[in-house]
Amino acid sequence: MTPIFATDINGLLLALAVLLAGGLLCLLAGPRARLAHLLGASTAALASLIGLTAALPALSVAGSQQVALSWPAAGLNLALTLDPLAAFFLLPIFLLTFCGALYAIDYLHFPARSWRAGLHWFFYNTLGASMAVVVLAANGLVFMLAWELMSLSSFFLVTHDYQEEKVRQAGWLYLVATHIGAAFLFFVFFEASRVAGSLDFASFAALRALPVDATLLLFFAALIGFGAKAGLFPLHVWLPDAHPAAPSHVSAIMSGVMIKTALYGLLRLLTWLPPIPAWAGIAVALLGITGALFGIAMAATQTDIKRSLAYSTVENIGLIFLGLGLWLFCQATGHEQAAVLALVGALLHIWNHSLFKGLLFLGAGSVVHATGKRELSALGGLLRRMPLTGSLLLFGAAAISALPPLNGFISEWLLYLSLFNAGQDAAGGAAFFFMLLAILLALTGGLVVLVMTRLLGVALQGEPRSAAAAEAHESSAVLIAAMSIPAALCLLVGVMPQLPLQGISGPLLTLLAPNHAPTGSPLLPPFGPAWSLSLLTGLAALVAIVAIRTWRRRNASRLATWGCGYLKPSARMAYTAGSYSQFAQDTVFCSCVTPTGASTRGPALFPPPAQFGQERLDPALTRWFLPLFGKLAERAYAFRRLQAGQLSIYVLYIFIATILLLGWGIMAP
Amino acid sequence: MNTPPNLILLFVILFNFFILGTSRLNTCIRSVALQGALLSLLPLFLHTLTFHTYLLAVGAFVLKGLLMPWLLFRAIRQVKIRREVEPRIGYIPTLLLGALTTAGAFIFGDRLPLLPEHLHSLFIPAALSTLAAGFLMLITRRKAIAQVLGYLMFENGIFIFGTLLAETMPFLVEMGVLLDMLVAIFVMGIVMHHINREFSTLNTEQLSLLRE
Amino acid sequence: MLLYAVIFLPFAAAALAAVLPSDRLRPWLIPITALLHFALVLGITATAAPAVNPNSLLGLDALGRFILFVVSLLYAACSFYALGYFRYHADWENRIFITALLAFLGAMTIAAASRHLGLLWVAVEATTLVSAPMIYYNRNRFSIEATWKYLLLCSVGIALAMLGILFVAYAGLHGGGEQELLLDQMLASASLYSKPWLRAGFVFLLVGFGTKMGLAPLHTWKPDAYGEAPGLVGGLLAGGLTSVAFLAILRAVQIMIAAGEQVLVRQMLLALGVLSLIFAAVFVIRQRDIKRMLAYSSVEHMGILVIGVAVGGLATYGAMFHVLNNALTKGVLFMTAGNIHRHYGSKRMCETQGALSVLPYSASLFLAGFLAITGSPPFAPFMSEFTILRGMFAGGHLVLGALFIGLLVVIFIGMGGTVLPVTMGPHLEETEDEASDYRETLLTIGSPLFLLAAVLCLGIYLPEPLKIMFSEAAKLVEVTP
Amino acid sequence: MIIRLLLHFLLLAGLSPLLIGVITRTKAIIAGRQGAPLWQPYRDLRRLFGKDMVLSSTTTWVFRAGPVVGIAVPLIAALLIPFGAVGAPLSFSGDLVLFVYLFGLARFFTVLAALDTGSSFEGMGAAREATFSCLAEPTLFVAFIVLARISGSFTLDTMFKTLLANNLQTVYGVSLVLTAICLFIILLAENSRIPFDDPNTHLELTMIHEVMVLDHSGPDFGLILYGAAMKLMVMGTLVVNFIMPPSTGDLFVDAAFYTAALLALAVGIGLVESGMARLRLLKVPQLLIGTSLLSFFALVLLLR
Repeated sequence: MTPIFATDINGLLLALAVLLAGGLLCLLAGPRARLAHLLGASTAALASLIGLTAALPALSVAGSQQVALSWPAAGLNLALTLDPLAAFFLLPIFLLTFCGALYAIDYLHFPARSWRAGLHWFFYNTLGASMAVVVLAANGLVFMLAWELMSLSSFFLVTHDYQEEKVRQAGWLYLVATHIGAAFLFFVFFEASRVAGSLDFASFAALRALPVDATLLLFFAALIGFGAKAGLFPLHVWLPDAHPAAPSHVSAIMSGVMIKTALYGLLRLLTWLPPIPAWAGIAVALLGITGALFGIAMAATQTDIKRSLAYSTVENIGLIFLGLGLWLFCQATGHEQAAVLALVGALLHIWNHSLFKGLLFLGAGSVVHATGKRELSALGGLLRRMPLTGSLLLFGAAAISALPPLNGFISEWLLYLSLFNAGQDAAGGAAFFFMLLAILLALTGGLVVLVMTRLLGVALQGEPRSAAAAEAHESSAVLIAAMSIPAALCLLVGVMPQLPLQGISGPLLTLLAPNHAPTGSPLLPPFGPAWSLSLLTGLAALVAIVAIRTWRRRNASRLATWGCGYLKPSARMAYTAGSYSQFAQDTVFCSCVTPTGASTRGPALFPPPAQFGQERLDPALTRWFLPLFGKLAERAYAFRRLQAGQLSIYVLYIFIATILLLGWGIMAP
Repeated sequence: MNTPPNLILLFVILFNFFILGTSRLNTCIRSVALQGALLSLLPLFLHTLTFHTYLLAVGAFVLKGLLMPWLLFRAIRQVKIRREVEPRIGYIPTLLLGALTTAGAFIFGDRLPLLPEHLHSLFIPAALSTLAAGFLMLITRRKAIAQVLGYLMFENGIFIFGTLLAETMPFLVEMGVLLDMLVAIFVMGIVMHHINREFSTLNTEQLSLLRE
Repeated sequence: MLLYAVIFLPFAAAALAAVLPSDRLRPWLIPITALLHFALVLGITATAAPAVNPNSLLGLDALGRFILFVVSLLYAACSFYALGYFRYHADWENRIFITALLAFLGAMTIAAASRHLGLLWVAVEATTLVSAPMIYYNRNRFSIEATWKYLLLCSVGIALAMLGILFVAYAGLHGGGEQELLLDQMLASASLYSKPWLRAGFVFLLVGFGTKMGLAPLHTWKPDAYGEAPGLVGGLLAGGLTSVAFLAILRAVQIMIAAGEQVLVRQMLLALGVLSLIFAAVFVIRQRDIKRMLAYSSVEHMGILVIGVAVGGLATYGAMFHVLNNALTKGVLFMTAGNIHRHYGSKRMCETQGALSVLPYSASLFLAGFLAITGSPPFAPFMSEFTILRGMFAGGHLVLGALFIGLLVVIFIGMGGTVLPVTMGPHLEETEDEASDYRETLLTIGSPLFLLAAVLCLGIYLPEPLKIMFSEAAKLVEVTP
Repeated sequence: MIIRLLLHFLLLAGLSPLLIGVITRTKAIIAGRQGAPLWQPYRDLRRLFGKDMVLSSTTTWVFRAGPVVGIAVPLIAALLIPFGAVGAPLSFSGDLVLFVYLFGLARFFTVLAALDTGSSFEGMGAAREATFSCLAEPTLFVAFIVLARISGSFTLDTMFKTLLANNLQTVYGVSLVLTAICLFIILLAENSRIPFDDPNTHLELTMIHEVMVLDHSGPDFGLILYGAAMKLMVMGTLVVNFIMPPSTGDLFVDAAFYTAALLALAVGIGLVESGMARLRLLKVPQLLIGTSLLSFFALVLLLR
């Protein structure tokens, strides 16, 4: 925290050390839950503060700092590198780790004597440290080591309440998905090392000599591997289950930053690979926009507030991949300006999403904490009962809906701008492609507003729909504080976009350097004074109007909502989440994302009490992956006959093996 | 071609077929014992008559020709079972397979270069075909005892080959082998006893509780 | 001199156990012997390797020292568990079991120290025979069936190995003239051997010792034997005996390499190794029996070992490292699985769910062991498998590497699908008749805990002496194309 | 600069209620009635601002913020577009996105304000509003893209200056006409005019916008009406700009031209409204999708 560590990787080492030491201490604290709780929270918070102060300066410092500890066990060095790109990802990691730790102080409650607290904080600190190491890793071993640790620790955090069946299933799904992804990553790094001759990232510059097919092999293997972690459609299937299952501060971290480490990996790989063919860029962009539309459509039909937010994460990841794909395509086709705009947009959206999604998950967590319910149909009227939390949630929703003057708008604005730019100087089909993307992006934007108003309107407004919601209490000051940090940053980025854009210029150059000569800041888009001026006028107008109204404020009489003559409108008459999205389902969405319902109303003289149930399963999971894996397992099962328990058959195996090998041995030259 | 060893080996091969073909358990045991006894003569014809050779021959004779059958008969007496080998596949197919493997043994034997003194001898084919016959017994017979017999023929085959090298190989090895076989048969006998106690049969097809 | 003591000690203890009247005192022989043995082994490995006398039947080269160290370490760690085990089975007659257990150690020691193929063969066969009664310890129809299969299959295999030795000897007779089966002499003159005989001999040796080691498709006895044996025995078989069998195969490989037959050796080992991985992957999916699952995992790791040797270079070193990791981790898994089995009186997944809530220590150790054996950091198997993979890709085996990674993931998923419900699943209220009288004691937890700690430390920090041991062992079987 | 700013504000604030008046008057005349005087809307506003207000006990600050944002947004948005030849006071490259998302902001708050009452009527209206604008927004974007493509710039100011006038003869003519039509339809949809909605009726379950403001009263309601009028004017300006003559140089002459054109547009809207009946609710999405296809067609014509 002192300037000694500023601008220096030692600060990060210190932060890592504090994190790991804190984790071990929590474990040593054993069943003394209170002690472990405080230890864990304090160490995590302290470490992330140190990390922030150490990473912030590195954002703008060109070049990289190395540190390498020799590691005989591996035969490789435990080498870390800090460069602007790494710093770019370190900032949100440490920020959210800090907020999460702060938040958990009041959010988590442990029985006085249990190991749970120690374990939770051990894995929490490990997660923080491993995320940082993933970003800092300087060779394949360190990267994969940290990557696996990250997956495992997050798995154990997700399964914090492992007694619940759903939580276990969610955790298992997550573990499987992340391991399949990791397999592809292992392949990528080993294949790269085979070409480059060593696992050191420094030597991966040799990859630039790769022929195009080998490049594509690496690129798409990495896309699958990292996409599975990032939640890229259709590999997102673990995400909507894992986030509701996890404790909210964990969901905030996983959704806010952990999945972003996958994006880091992809970007880092792109700095080594030779330019990617244009069509690959198109593929990525299309995947991205498809994922965005799919995610937001699914989010509109969910009734679990955290599940809905998880799908909105899928949407945002889709937008980021759209930006990346656009960047690759424009780079390959020579639209310099558009390429830069797309990349900047994607990078900024990475930051933005970690801010407002962290805020939203923390806010949702407070709602769950106050009411004990995640179902929208059991919430309502919370804005009156917990005004601060509610307002922060509303703030985050506005930010994620890309409404000016908040941060979400800036990044989407950049994406639009790059699309328009490309569409402007492209011709014919290509231009048409960009326009199409712009239109789909607009559609997504509209749907986001729909989803967010739905979430807030049903969860926070109107009358409480359950007793639990009715006696909800405002969350404690700690929770509010933890939430207001990202909120403040959302506003800052939105009102003064120059700041983050300058911050991004460092990593931007790192990413662009391989492919064209480093031009200076003109790469950055033109945010004239006009921007801030228009906002200022807007704000002035608002102030003026409010002033007028306060001046003309009469004693407003408070009565019940006018309900068409009903004297006591009850919450059961209120518009539900299902009906809110019903209209969109019927008119806008394709049938594959609409929930599947089952009603037991039969025509009868004396109709029995009828029920109606809906389930909102992920089509990618239920239609593609589960059948696929089921079939594979069936195939594997067919081989069980080989082990039928008959001794003589086993002897026969030995006999056959001997004969075959003998034949081979004799025939072999 | 018609040196004593070759004649013995010829008999041995014929015994293989006989064992594969017969249905009586006792006959099987006796013929396996006889086979072993025949084999125990081989060293005497093959090598210079040293103490080592004698010891090997006598040891083999006692173990293969006397001890083993005694053990097996005792096992049969303990477990009162039908004196019949119940083959998994019929006798004719078994014999055909036996013929096939014997042919294969001859062909394979030709591909291996022999020392001049061993040329035109039946050692390699005989050893391999006995081995294969043992395998066939193990694969096709149901009764545990029959499988033990298969294992014995197996060992006989190895012994045939071993005698070629009786001088090369140190004393220790054959003795080790023989003693070891002895122990193996002992243990197998004990296990068979327990099997019979648990399953009240020696039909190993019953022993398929452990399966996927 | 120390060597003879090391060999003599277990047999003496076995004899003592055989005559000792008291069932109470007898178990104490195990940890005492094991610790003495381990101390002696440490004494041997600590001192610089004396030049092995080429004419002596016994002697320890780098490979032997390494395997001996692994076996002795595992045995020492498990011995305390054995104490707890017999305390639990206080009323059972344990004379035969303990005698066999001690003789088992002796046989493995001889096998590791033998410089003579015949002696090696005898020792390995002896391990088969003495381990039979240990597998049959539970005395029910399942265990007898398992014992029968184990005994017969391994005897067949070992007999084939004998034939292989004879073939190799004949090859020597054909090429190098009169000579004994002493390893050093054979290595010296292997280049003169007649190739067809040598190859045929190698095939028989591979099949024979491969059966013992449990390479697919010769592994068929493994799930039954490991599944029915007590957890302790399972650990010793999967960790110790397989390593010894691996050593036996490596001896054959040494000879083949000396004869300049690397290519064939490498191909055959690769074939068997990949086949083992595939079998393990296929059979581990939806495996409902935790011990059988561990058995297939053992098949998998045998496959990894031979693949590592076959690939050569860095991978061989990784394979040596992996021998140790596999042995230790298997010890953890089998012992904790034994605890779970004993508590629930079942090893079916459906009946043993939610162990974390009743056996917190065993279950979490089991879980950690699962993560370790499937190559998750920061445990040592991750390191060794990573090293093997590095060697693989450095050797340009692109497809093989991809296949390897893919199969490892399948196996992870397969095992996880069983292990996670068993540990984290919903805890079923066990009925009265279920054997829930078992409580975790320091003895039954300490051994696996120690082993896991060792695995963890090795993953983070590898002591220099061990590293040297691995690399020297690897040098002996280095397949240089 | 400052003059331009003031001019914009004045035109917007002063003119927007008049448009409503003109529309209603036109409809009345077509219907054969004499109708309310043109300045009736001004009176209504004054009356509303003078009133007390009734707040639902369910509501929170969001309920009151809705109208404020609802009127602030058109004010800001108006600064980004030229009023005829009167240039936009604020403009920067890419402000078209800001323009669209500003209305998103307004929608966000009006919808939340509606939901804040917890009444199912408002809820229903909010759902429809949100859904329809999802369909309307892309059309707006396509229209803007077409104009940007033609004018080669991303600032609304240059995009909307004197377009149809000089391009009608060129190859762009067809696309421009199509775009103008699309914008007109969007204008009707966004301002909930017939055939999408009927601003005169209340409490009909088929309504979109009006039903959302049921619980607003007094000054709040006045703000809403005023904001709606401004929104109408802003959107109308987009359409009007297609037919505006090039600048005469004199700011006020241009303003006069613009005013005239705007009033003409209002009359046009009135004619359309009295000419056709409101669509069934389920037909509305089809019409909107049809519009976006139309605009898309314009784009295709442009790019071919």
